[in-house]
Amino acid sequence: MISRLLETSGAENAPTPPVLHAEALSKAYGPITVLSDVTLDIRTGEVHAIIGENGAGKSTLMKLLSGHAAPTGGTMAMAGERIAFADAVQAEDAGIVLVHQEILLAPDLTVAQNLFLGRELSRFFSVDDRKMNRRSAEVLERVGSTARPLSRVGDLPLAQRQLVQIARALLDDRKVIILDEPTAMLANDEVDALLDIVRNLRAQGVAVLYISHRLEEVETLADRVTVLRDGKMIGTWPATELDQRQMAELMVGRELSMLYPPKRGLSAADPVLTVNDLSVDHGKTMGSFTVRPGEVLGIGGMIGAGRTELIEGLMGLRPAQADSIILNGKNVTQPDVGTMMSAGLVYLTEDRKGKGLLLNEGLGPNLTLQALNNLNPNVRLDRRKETSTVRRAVQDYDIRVRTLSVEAGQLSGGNQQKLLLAKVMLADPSVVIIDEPTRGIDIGNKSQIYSFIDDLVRAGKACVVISSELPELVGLSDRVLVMRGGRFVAELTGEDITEQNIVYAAASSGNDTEGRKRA
Amino acid sequence: HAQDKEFTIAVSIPAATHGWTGGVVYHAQEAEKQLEAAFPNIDVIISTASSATAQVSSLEDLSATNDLDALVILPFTSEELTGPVEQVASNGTFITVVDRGLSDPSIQDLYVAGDNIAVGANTADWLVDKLGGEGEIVVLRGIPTVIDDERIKGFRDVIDQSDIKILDIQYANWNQDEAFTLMQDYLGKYPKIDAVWANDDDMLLGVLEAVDQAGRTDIKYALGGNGMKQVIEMVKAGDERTPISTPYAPSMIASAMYMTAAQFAGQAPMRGSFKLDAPLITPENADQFYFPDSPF
Amino acid sequence: MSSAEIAAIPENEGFKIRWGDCAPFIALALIILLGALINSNFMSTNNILNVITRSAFIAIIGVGATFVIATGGLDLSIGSMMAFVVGIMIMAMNALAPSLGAWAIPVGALVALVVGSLCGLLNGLIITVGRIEPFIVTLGTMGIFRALITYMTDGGSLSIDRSLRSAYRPVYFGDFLGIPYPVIITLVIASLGAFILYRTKYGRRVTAVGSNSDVARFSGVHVGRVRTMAFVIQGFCVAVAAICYVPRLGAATPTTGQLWELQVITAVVIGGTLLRGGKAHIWGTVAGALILEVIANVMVLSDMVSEYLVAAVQGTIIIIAMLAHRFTGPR
Amino acid sequence: MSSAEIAAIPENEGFKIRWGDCAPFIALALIILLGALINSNFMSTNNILNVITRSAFIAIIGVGATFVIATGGLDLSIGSMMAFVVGIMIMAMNALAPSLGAWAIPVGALVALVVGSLCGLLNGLIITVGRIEPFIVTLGTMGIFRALITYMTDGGSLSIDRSLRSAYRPVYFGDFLGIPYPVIITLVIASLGAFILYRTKYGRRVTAVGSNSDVARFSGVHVGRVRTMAFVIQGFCVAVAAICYVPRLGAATPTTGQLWELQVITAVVIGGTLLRGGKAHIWGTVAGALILEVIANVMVLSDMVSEYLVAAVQGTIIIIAMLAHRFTGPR
Ligand SMILES: Nc1ncnc2c1ncn2[C@@H]1O[C@H](COP(=O)(O)OP(=O)(O)OP(=O)(O)O)[C@@H](O)[C@H]1O
Ligand SMILES: Nc1ncnc2c1ncn2[C@@H]1O[C@H](COP(=O)(O)OP(=O)(O)OP(=O)(O)O)[C@@H](O)[C@H]1O
Ligand SMILES: [Mg+2]
Ligand SMILES: [Mg+2]
Repeated sequence: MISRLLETSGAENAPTPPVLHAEALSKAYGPITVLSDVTLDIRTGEVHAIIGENGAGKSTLMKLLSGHAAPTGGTMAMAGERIAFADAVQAEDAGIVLVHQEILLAPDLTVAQNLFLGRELSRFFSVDDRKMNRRSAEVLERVGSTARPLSRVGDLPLAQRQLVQIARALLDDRKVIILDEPTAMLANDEVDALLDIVRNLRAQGVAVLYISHRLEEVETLADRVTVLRDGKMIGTWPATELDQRQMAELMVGRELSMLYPPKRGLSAADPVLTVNDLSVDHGKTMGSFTVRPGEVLGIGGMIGAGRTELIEGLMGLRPAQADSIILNGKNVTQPDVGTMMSAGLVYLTEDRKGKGLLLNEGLGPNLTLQALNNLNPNVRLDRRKETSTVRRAVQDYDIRVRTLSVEAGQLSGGNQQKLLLAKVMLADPSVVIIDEPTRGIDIGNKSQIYSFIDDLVRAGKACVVISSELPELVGLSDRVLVMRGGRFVAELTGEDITEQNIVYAAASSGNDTEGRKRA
Repeated sequence: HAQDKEFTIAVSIPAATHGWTGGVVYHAQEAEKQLEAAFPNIDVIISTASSATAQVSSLEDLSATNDLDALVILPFTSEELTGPVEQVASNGTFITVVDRGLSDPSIQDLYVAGDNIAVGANTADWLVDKLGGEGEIVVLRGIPTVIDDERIKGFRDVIDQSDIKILDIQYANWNQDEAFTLMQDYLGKYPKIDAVWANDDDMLLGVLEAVDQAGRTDIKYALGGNGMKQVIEMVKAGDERTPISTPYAPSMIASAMYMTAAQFAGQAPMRGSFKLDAPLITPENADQFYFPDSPF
Repeated sequence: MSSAEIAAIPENEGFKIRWGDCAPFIALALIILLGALINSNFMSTNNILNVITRSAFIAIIGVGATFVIATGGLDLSIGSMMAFVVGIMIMAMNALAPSLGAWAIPVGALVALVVGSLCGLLNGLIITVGRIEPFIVTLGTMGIFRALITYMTDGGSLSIDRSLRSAYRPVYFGDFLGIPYPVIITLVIASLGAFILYRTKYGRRVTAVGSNSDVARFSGVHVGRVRTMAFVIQGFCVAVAAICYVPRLGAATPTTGQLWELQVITAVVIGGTLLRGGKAHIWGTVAGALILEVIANVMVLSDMVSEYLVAAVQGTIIIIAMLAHRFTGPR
Repeated sequence: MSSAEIAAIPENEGFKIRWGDCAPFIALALIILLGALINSNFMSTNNILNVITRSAFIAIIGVGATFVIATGGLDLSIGSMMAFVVGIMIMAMNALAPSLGAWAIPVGALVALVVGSLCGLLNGLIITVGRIEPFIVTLGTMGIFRALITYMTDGGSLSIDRSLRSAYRPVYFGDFLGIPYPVIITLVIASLGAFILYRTKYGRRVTAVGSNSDVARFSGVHVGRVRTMAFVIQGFCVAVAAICYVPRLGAATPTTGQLWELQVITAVVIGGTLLRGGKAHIWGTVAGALILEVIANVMVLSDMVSEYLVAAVQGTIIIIAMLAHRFTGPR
């Protein structure tokens, strides 16, 4: 099957001249080559998807094309003329803009200030804030963001920051817009809005390079698809020739098994965690729920529904107060992160860069930070154990590294996510709360993470999954709670767990009494 | 002057940042206690300042908020304080200047002068005499200020007349530690040193420690200045290496305060200049310069 | 989220921010209240004018320091630089006085502005081109400037020509409609600083660089240039302070401006600017300078604490002011 | 990925990293070379021993400062704190001497260690509980400690009892197998510091807090506790330095330890620790302390510069050393 596809690769004829052409591009960091010999055509008015496993080199390729990094080999040409960008600014001047996979905004500035950073509008000697705010509001509305021009970016939820980044790319007219996993942090509504924008851009003759691990998006949106594997180019196909399964198999180079493990059914065991009237941030978010061993509890809701907030409160990471939280028999009213963790509850944050990983540290210190006490009974660090732990984690979680001495910040996005998962699991918890478990994870590794969760739960532990990806929520959960406006509004079990039911509960404007319903 | 009238005397002095200024603060506070006890109608306000700028500020504060009858001031520097003191004097305040003169002497009513040039010169005279007009010496300076500058000038002018060679001269900021360190380095650098002059007794203590530790016997004299308690004890005990010191008594502030208060206590008005000499303190006269209770 | 909800948020948010910005002014008001309670003379026009005039130096230098700190830098050399600029200016004026008469003053002031800006440029270039921690570089130049002024004064002092004294005096002691000139100069410098910081492209980039220099770089901001420029502004402000300083004390000594760097940085931080960069409050800095000066004034006026303990009380008041700041401010 | 492949993943390409860590030592070597060229006396055993022994204070306090700075803090109060601890220790020893004799020394030292740690705790608690910038808090406590020692010495000096001097002297001037005690103490403290920083759980948390306090918090680290503890370690180190300091001159004065904070921070930064936190080099700090002391020594030994300009040359050398550092180090 794969071999048949490979034969057809590159067989199509070029209808329009390429706006951007890359010839045999390579990139090496020191002795390590992460991208070699990639040749690519990008044409006006097309959506060109780039897919590949975590660490395949997609982001690296995009950085080369947009001047954020310099290639160590190969050439680029725009409209037939050879070019080389000294920095991202030159690329932007040439009409190529990259929306990073990671959030790159100045947290202390406002949304409008970020949007216009480096190209502020001015009247006489003074910046024209009124005009910039107005144009910001327009472009924010266009990308479907509810953020306001005057909000401080550091105060925005991640999804809104992602939309601001996208808005920044759309502010001026561009020839090539590169979107690196733009939808990883977005929920369905925003994704739909974004896809419309991309289609619009295509209609205007803009070339869009689009990276996503959500293959259904690629299938519905892309005109052509390029597949990377291990830093090498596998080929480019018209999107019509590939279905999702074929894409996945081209990416991983082998046949894929079932994505979701079979469900376990409702657990009848006594709850391991019971939360009674937890109130976070002085009542902004409130909820009561129970978690039983042997179940996966999904929490659904639109972005900004307050799921993250509630759980951060439960962990003692935000000001919170509860009637009672009973965890493994231990009763807490004022949660505190140390207590919760030692009682067997861990939380994997959605903000892996800001709150999850020490980007300048190596794998070992990152991996063991949370479980230091478990791994080292004495004050002294057991470094040998740490090394073996790292090796085991790299193997168990399939973290793709070429040397064990890399810093966490140098890992590809998906591999960072896997490292983070390995880190929280190291504490040997009895209840794991995972916020957006597969954000930025490729399709091959997704099933691995799902089966991992399944193993965990079958071993008698419990797992709470917060996810904005509905298929994931449906495919994984034994029970789903839906949140809206900081309150639980519905509980779904068994056959009732469907995408429609979740969306309905999350979006319908039910009355308040239902909103406070005990889940 | 009427006995029932209230008088305010402001005293502006440097903050206690090292030994000598510490002594000044001590003596000023003692004098304040005694004056206020002796003359209930006199109110003494002491204000310390850590820099010339701060001293100008405190002058402004004192004269803006009090009706000052007299000001006793030990100026940080001459030039910088002249204008501000003149300002105070223009309100009819009686001005007593201590230690350093102002650039314009007509401003002051009373001047109790220390003589920093004499401190340096007298020490140098003694040294030239003892060394027989020749030899090699090292010098430690204080913080770059007028006091330091004058002492060094007085010293140098005399030494330059003789065949004594100043091997080295560096700042040690009137600080014991820095003097210790600097002296260690001098000792390492010069295999033979006949005498060392630290222009302040605080520094001398650090110097002596360094010399003792190195076990150097070539150093015939190690001298300081200011008349610090510990050093006067050494002089009294007839120490061979430190047989003299020079007084630069911080108690001059107290004398100035008493003389100023006398204006208002109905005694004879005192005006003019009182120059405190800098005679050598020798084992014979050391007792007059010894104040066991002073911190300095 | 319904549009009604969204509309409801901005007011609340804005209010919070404004409240936080007010903190240094509230602290200032509290300390003034304290002063008025301790000594009735405190509120006399004369005293108030003195204190405000005096705080001009720290406030003016603080405006520059706000720029440097907002870019994530730090300048420890300001006190020594100020002494050095004062020295150069006095030397220039004295040299020019015979030929130019009173015109030596404006020319000397111009020299000071140029020299100050160049000193700042030096700091900025070593830091950005050499890519060394600002702390180390400015500690080094602090030593250098201090040594130069010691050398220029021969360890003693360097005073301005008597013939220029009376013509120059009003720059510190004079007033316009009752407002002392240094206060007017402070207001002008602070307004200019606020305009540059909040209303120009350059100002935007200053906070962007301090907030996240990578982001700024990717956005086409010349990070090095922005940083260097902030140091030049700092140098310029130091020179302006020097121009106001000379008529007051009339001389430069090796101790001129000593430890001002600590006072200036304290004023900036009390004013609400973050030491890590990315956030700047020019008017907060001015309030911070006033707070420091008022505390010192209250110390002089109150006769309650032993001379030895003045520094302790000052330190305590500053910490308490910051605590108050924290509890009135947001977060 | 097969397990065979994983086993084949190289452990590190650490050559580069080790090279960067070497930078302060290379700078030290260069400056020593310079010293040897300038003056033949420089390499005499006596001079070398003097210099190394003197650097003990900055090195010992620097070990503590490395912890504080690694957590992203800063302590400006160390110089004053040291003077305060010295004062308390001398008072304690003098009070105990009549009853305990020479035993007053160890007991007094113990008092010093407790007082030093408590001073650090005070700093740490104000910073973490009050959530105020360390810069401001420690500037405040700097004033407080300095005022207290001035008060304790009455502005003069506070000397240790004559009866204790000779028994205590060897702690600074004595040696063991030719190695002066302060050097041995420095080595012990630095080794202990390195052990805690690199080999214990607490050390891990220190760097984690400094490199991203949110990540540390989300990983269950008690950020406040870690920060406070770093200040306590700093206080403890200050006390150790105080214990070595007293036998040298036998007295505390209001100038004891003045401006040491700048020297200590410089030593730490020259040693390769980042001021913004997250990276710490204990042995680099020790090298940094040596560099500072050697530069000062070379200045005195060389006859080339005017006494006025010593500070300028020192500043320049430090900047050049950092530049060298930058060009030998990575990135
Ligand atoms: N600065 C760097 N230094 C060393 N290696 C790097 C650096 N940046 C990226 N890499 C390596 O390059 C490889 C490709 O990374 P890249 O981010 O391009 O992957 P990706 O395809 O975008 O993956 P993902 O889907 O997880 O985002 C990874 O193995 C990564 O560790
Ligand atoms: N556009 C917005 N502007 C300002 N605040 C917002 C916005 N959207 C959400 N919030 C705030 O964020 C909080 C909830 O964010 P949170 O990240 O917890 O939601 P979530 O349901 O976990 O969404 P996500 O899927 O992003 O994790 C809410 O309290 C809301 O006030
Ligand atoms: Mg990527
Ligand atoms: Mg969330």
